[in-house]
Amino acid sequence: MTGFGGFVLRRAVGALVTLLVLSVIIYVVFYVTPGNVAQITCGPRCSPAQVQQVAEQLHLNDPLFERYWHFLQGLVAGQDYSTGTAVQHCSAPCLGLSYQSDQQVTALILAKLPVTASLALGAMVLWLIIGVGTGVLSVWRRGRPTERLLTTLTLAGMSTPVFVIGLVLMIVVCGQLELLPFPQYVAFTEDPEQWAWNLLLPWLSLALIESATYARLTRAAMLETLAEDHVRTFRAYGVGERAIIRRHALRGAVAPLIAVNANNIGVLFGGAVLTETLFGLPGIGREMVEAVKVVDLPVVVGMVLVTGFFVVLANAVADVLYAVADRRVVLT
Amino acid sequence: MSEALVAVEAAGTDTSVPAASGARQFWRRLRTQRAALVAAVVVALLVLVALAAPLLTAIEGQDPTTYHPSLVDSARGGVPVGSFGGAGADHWLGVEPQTGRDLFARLVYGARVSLGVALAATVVQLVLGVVVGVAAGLGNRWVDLVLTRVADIFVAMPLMIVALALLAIVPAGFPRPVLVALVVGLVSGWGTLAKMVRAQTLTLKQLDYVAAARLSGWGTVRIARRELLPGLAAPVITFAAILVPTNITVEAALSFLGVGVKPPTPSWGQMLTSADVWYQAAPQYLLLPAGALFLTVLALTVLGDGVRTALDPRASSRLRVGTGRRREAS
Amino acid sequence: MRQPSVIARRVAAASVSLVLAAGAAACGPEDNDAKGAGGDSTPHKGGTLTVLNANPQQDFDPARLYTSGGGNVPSLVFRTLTTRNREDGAAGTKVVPDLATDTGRPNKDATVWTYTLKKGLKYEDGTPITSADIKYGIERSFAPELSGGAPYLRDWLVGAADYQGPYKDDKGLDAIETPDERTIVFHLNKPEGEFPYLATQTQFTPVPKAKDTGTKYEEHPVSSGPYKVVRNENDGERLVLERNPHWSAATDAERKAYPDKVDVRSGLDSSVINQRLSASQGADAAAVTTDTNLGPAELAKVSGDRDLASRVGTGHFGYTNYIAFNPKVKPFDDVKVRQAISYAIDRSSVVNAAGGSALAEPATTFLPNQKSFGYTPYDLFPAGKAGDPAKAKQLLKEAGHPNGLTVTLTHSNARDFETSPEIATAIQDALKKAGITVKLQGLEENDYSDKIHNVKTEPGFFLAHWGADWPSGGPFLAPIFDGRQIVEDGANFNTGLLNDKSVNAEIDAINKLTDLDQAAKRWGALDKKIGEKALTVPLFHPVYKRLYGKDVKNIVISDWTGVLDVSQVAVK
Amino acid sequence: MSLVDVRDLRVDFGGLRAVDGLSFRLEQGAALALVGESGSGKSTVASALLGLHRGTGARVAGTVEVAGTDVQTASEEELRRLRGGKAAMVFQDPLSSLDPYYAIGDQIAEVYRLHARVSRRAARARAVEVLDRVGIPDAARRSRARPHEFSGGMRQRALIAMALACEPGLLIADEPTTALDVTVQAQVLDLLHTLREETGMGLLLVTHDVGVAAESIDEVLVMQYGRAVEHGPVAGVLGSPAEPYTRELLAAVPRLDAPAKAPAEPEEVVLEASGLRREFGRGKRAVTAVRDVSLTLRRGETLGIVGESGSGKTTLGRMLVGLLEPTAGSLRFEGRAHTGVNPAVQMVFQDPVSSLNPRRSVGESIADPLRARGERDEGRIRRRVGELLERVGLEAAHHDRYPHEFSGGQRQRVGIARALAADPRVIVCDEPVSALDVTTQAHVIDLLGELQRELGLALVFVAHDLAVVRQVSDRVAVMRQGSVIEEGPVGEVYASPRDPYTRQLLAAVPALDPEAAARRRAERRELAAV
Repeated sequence: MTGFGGFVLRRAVGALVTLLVLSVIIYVVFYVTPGNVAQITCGPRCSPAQVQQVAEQLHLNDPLFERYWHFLQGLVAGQDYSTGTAVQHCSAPCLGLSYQSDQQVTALILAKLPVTASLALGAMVLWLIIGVGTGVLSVWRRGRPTERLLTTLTLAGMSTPVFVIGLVLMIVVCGQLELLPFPQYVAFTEDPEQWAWNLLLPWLSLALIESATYARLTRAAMLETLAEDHVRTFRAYGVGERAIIRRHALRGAVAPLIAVNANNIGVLFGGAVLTETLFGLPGIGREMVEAVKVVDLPVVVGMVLVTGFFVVLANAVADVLYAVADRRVVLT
Repeated sequence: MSEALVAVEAAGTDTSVPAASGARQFWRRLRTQRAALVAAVVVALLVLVALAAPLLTAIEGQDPTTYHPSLVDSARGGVPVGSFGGAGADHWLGVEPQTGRDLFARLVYGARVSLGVALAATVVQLVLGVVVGVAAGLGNRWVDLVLTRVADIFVAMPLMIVALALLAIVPAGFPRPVLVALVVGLVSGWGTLAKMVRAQTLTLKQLDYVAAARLSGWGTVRIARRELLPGLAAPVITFAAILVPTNITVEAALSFLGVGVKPPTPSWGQMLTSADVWYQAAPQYLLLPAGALFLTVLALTVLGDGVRTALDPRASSRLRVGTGRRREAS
Repeated sequence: MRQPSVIARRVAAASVSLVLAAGAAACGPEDNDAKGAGGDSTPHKGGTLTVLNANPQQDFDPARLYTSGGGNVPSLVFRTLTTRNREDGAAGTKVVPDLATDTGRPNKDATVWTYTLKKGLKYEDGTPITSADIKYGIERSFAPELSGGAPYLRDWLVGAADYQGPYKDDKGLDAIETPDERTIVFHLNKPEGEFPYLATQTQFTPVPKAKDTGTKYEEHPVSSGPYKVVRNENDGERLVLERNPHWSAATDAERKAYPDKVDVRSGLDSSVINQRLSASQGADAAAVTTDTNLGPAELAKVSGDRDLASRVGTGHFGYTNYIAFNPKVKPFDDVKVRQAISYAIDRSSVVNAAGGSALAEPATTFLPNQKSFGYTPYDLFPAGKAGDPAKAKQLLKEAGHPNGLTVTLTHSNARDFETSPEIATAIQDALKKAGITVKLQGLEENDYSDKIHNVKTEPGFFLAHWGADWPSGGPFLAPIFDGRQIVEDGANFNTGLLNDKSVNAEIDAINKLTDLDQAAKRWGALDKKIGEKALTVPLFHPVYKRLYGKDVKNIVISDWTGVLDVSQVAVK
Repeated sequence: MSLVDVRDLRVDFGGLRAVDGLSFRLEQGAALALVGESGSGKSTVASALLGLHRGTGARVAGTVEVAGTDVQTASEEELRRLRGGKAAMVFQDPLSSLDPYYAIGDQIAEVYRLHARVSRRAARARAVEVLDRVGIPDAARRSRARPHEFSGGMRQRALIAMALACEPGLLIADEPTTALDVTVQAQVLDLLHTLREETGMGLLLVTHDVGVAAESIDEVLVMQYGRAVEHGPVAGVLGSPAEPYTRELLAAVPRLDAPAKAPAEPEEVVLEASGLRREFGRGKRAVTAVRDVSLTLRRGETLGIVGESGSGKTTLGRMLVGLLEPTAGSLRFEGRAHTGVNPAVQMVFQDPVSSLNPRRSVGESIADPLRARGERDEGRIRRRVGELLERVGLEAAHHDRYPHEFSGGQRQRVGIARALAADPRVIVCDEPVSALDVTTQAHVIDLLGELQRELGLALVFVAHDLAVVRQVSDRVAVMRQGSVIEEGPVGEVYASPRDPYTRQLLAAVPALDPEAAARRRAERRELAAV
């Protein structure tokens, strides 16, 4: 198998194995997690008999492997379930129903994904602008106080937890300066302008935290390129410092930036738990934490699979982009 | 900070042509970097403060757990009485809102936990990452495939979720800081490190001195230990310097989600979590741990950069596709 | 029912464990004349009320909701046979008719209750509400698919213990009769004078069988109240309610329904909710919250700001935080040890840890300090403000522990300032003075809840709390101290494992009373009698402080819910 | 006015003086070679001509005038005009000297537009033109390729094209052929020669290889320790050197016309390879590096293996010592089949830098085979390592030193001592001297010869340098694309090569005699025409 098709196939098989093993791990981990799932689902004042009924309803009394097998079946063939008054079909790939809300996990994920995607992609744009800009500036001003100031500022962003940055930003920008309304999620499809304004602060909070990474990476990669022979060539042909930095040094930073960025985005698609919590964004991360707290296994497994899928996908995309950015790299 | 950055940055440390080395050289090169030296002193001081926490609080005459109800204004939500959060001769940095516990004592004891957890987690990550990475790099095709896949799974695992679950499974009697360190170490960071170490191992394995060691008749384990590990030091140390501050912030995030180190044990992350709402009413409560965290991350990052420069002074290209012949060095 | 969301961190008692779905917590005007801020205090119809909440309305099915008095947002959509009196303060603890013409007519021994529906009651689609719909609504709450409500119906109705709901058993419950379209009769298996209180819960909401979609019903429950659901997104995270044209104020004396529209946004961080309410910008000027209180930090800030302070309400809800002992575990089998701990408690530092004197009142009684519960003040083991370590030491000596004692205090790792580490640490600190070394055992929330509610794993010394299902001593004392309610194989709340014949008999006797004032007095006396056994150490009753937007008028906070009543507020 | 006028040039790096009072001139259209070994300062001079030391911390004193520009006092703007416009530089490593991310044509156009105010299109057209000029086939299409898509020789041509773009009066070529195979080297040198004939530009060639110098220039300046040792017309300096250092340098250069080694007495076979084959990769992407090679090696003899890069000679060498498992075929050592490593078959590596672990003392490295054999007595180990160090011409006291404290030649000696520590009967030397200066090269070759005679070793000498192989070997095998295309006693193969490829290789070797060089050039043209 050679070429791009082979690459995609190999990655797909690898991803499948990774995700399957991941789901088994989650099943086992949550099997031994304390918390009487049926009692939690039923309510604390439920009688033992009621709890038993709920447990049966949710197949909690089945052996672990049987439950996992059931999960796999749903994934491949879909499953039917009862709402009490009617039978509904959850079509493949069916990740099951939430213990807590009886909703299809796939529907739940599809509802949360746009929020998380909005957050991740917007934040990415901002952190690339802030991070790469800072990095370039610090290379241009290397060895001078500006560079040190920039480095310190981005590190300050990196070392402050997002819940602190976000809250302080909100208090200052929305509460005191009244520059923006307090963020509340508006879907892009509903009102793109409001979508952007309301996500600005969450984006900024994430971007301030991540931009240090990109500033450092940009700076390191550019300095490395600047020390390379081909830069010497262009200097020896009279190319000025500005053009060297803009055309040659920055170009050398593109491939590593892609690699790191894709990875970050992959992780963010799994939900920026803290940011989503703080800003009340109904995204994947928050849903997942809520589900863990109430031992809502189908939701947790579904979300972890989606998260893992995005990490794997992002890494594969990163590899492709890396190869596009740097034609010397061969995809394996 | 992102793990991937760590990987890319550390991978930038080119080991294909080993730098002239020796501990003396390393120190000499480190000494020439003033910023790194200052950072090293700061890190040393932080560690010292953490170790000497009981002594320092004894000098102050306070401890991190005693409540002082009289020092807070109960009617106003427990805001500290007096200016600057009740700072003075008795309580150097003031007291904590609601409880009136001494902030200086909590800060220095918090350093113990935060630094301790972060360092211990880093050790776990380094051991796992290096062992798995080297084994994958040296093993046959199947060993490599399985170990790489395992590392992939851990990279794809959402840290917070698994941490939440794992922290709930382990019995309450287990010492919490140790548990947090283990979970953070086990679930995050090492997968990326392992992949990087594997790549480095594959590169190092091609080096002539490793081939020479094989020709001497040594076995794989000995070669890994004597010839590969020293060569991995530079990228691994660089990785570690970035992992430590990452782990500190992860500890803070876990505290925020309510699964971090438990009160009354103070940690910076836990202080930050309780303090962020106090930003307006008692700013010093937030600023102290935030400042401490910032100082630590800054110092560790600068030190990490310094160590990396000292280990690998040639900022050579990681992407160089050399011809294999030496260049005239006149 | 579901657990409180992780979002509701940092703030005392964002949701009380027994009234989660409705969201209990409190707010009431500082001065007693219920007035909104601003010049014209007369409420007018119109406008949009915004509700900013931490917990999404994940359960919006009347069968699944566990509320005290019908809940807040749910009570805008669901009417019940009876409901709470929508008045401020103590007057709000009364039960009043809603769909029914009165609060119920009991037979002589209070085992049969008969209700008659008002005339002209309609659903949002204009179809009439019948007594059969109420019966069906109650029956479906027995379906395992729709579990979550309070246990009383199952315990009280004749032959209901094993009933599995209408989806599996279409014969229905014989204990409920509907002789005609407006009459409904309940047959109880024992006298229950407090049945009118139970009839305020959402399970008594009419559900038209034809419109029942089982577990999907909560996506669009059919309204019987002044508002209907026009939008329900993300599992109750965003709800938009608009006027129900078929609701008639003439049949509903309780709900004022001033705003034209109610926009409920939830899933918000509690500190953000308070920041928004204090900034009161744009739509937030007409905003309230029904599940978030001011935390200590916010209180510290608000108390320095005259404008903000005028927009803070104070509310009470029947709720007690306490230390529970398991007398089966040594050394707590010795009443002297339990008394010694009672004496040693430093309630002022516990109160501080819970948020200070404005957010918590020291408790020496198990019953909440409200008249409707039959509150009878007593302090059997006076610890003063800061504890009485001398008396405690003396008792320990008598108990055979002259050199002090080492015990383990179990608490949860929640961040709720109730059973959380902060409170445990305050107790640890206080008991040290009495020579008692306390080791803390913090458990994750699920683990904690599993352990303390299981008679086999229950620890000897732990933090607990209890809230009222309705403002009476019955549901407050019986689950905790009635020996017949000890559950061996499931969730047990009688943590002191008390099975005292005289206590059990007194509970039965009071339950027979249909004169609720009379009953309250006897509950109060029973509370003191149980208190002598020193099975609990009452710590504090929470107080709820809540901000509301600057355009919000007609603030009503009853002592039943302690919550700013959204059915009463106006924004014009 | 001279094209280049350097007077009393001194360059200091920190405390180190790289160039010490050097003066020379280069007239318009003339060609001068700066010849010297590592550390002679020749590349520093080249950089100084373009003012590349500015802002690097190096201190430059003296006068440097290039094409009428005083490099020392020129403004930034004047310097930019000089660089590339009036004087252009061709660097050593053609791959790393081009930006890997841009198309070659774009890179040339970028440089061209700096010096000529023309449109992007015009600059691109000019790039194609110069690429065509340096002999890149299908230049318009290839100009869109990135550097890694070019072969080494093409890349060097592209760099030369870049230099030509602005029609400079002076071309500075810093080791332009060091990284290239011998046949490619010849082509590049021929190209430079032709270009000079046609454009009349001046050439300053910086090289360590006297042969390369002889091929291409009019004048030679021999440098050592930053000073000029000897300066004069090429025929004079190379033909009748006046200075001892020059003579030493010339004497060390292996020559094709030197007397070949007397063939060794045939003794018993120690190593026998039959049908060795090695593939890399699997499936469709498999590449065969070595195909069906059979060899025999006798006690006391040296087998030379010669070939260009990619010929499979290194892979073959690694299979012989057991570092690589053959895909097919077998090895017999002293009559017994064997696989895997065998202490009796050792290797000396090409790169003396990478073949020693920089973090371990040389004594430790040398002791490895002793310890691996189970020797535990520290005293005995130390004694034996001391003996070995002395045997290879170092001191026993060097035991605790680290590799970086040694020069290249010394490090290669350490590598030999380590191989000897295993008491080998066969040593495979993989390009053991190609990274060394010529004088050092000669010493190491001498050492290997001595050891062979003394210990009766069988040597396999893998190298790309035909002259060196001829000097050391008894028999020689010529490899191309994984196969041995010709094998036989050295005398026969070199004197009357049967394979045309062998002939081509031999013709490409630079000659020291300028006249011979001219003759060879003509020969190469003929061979190419065939």
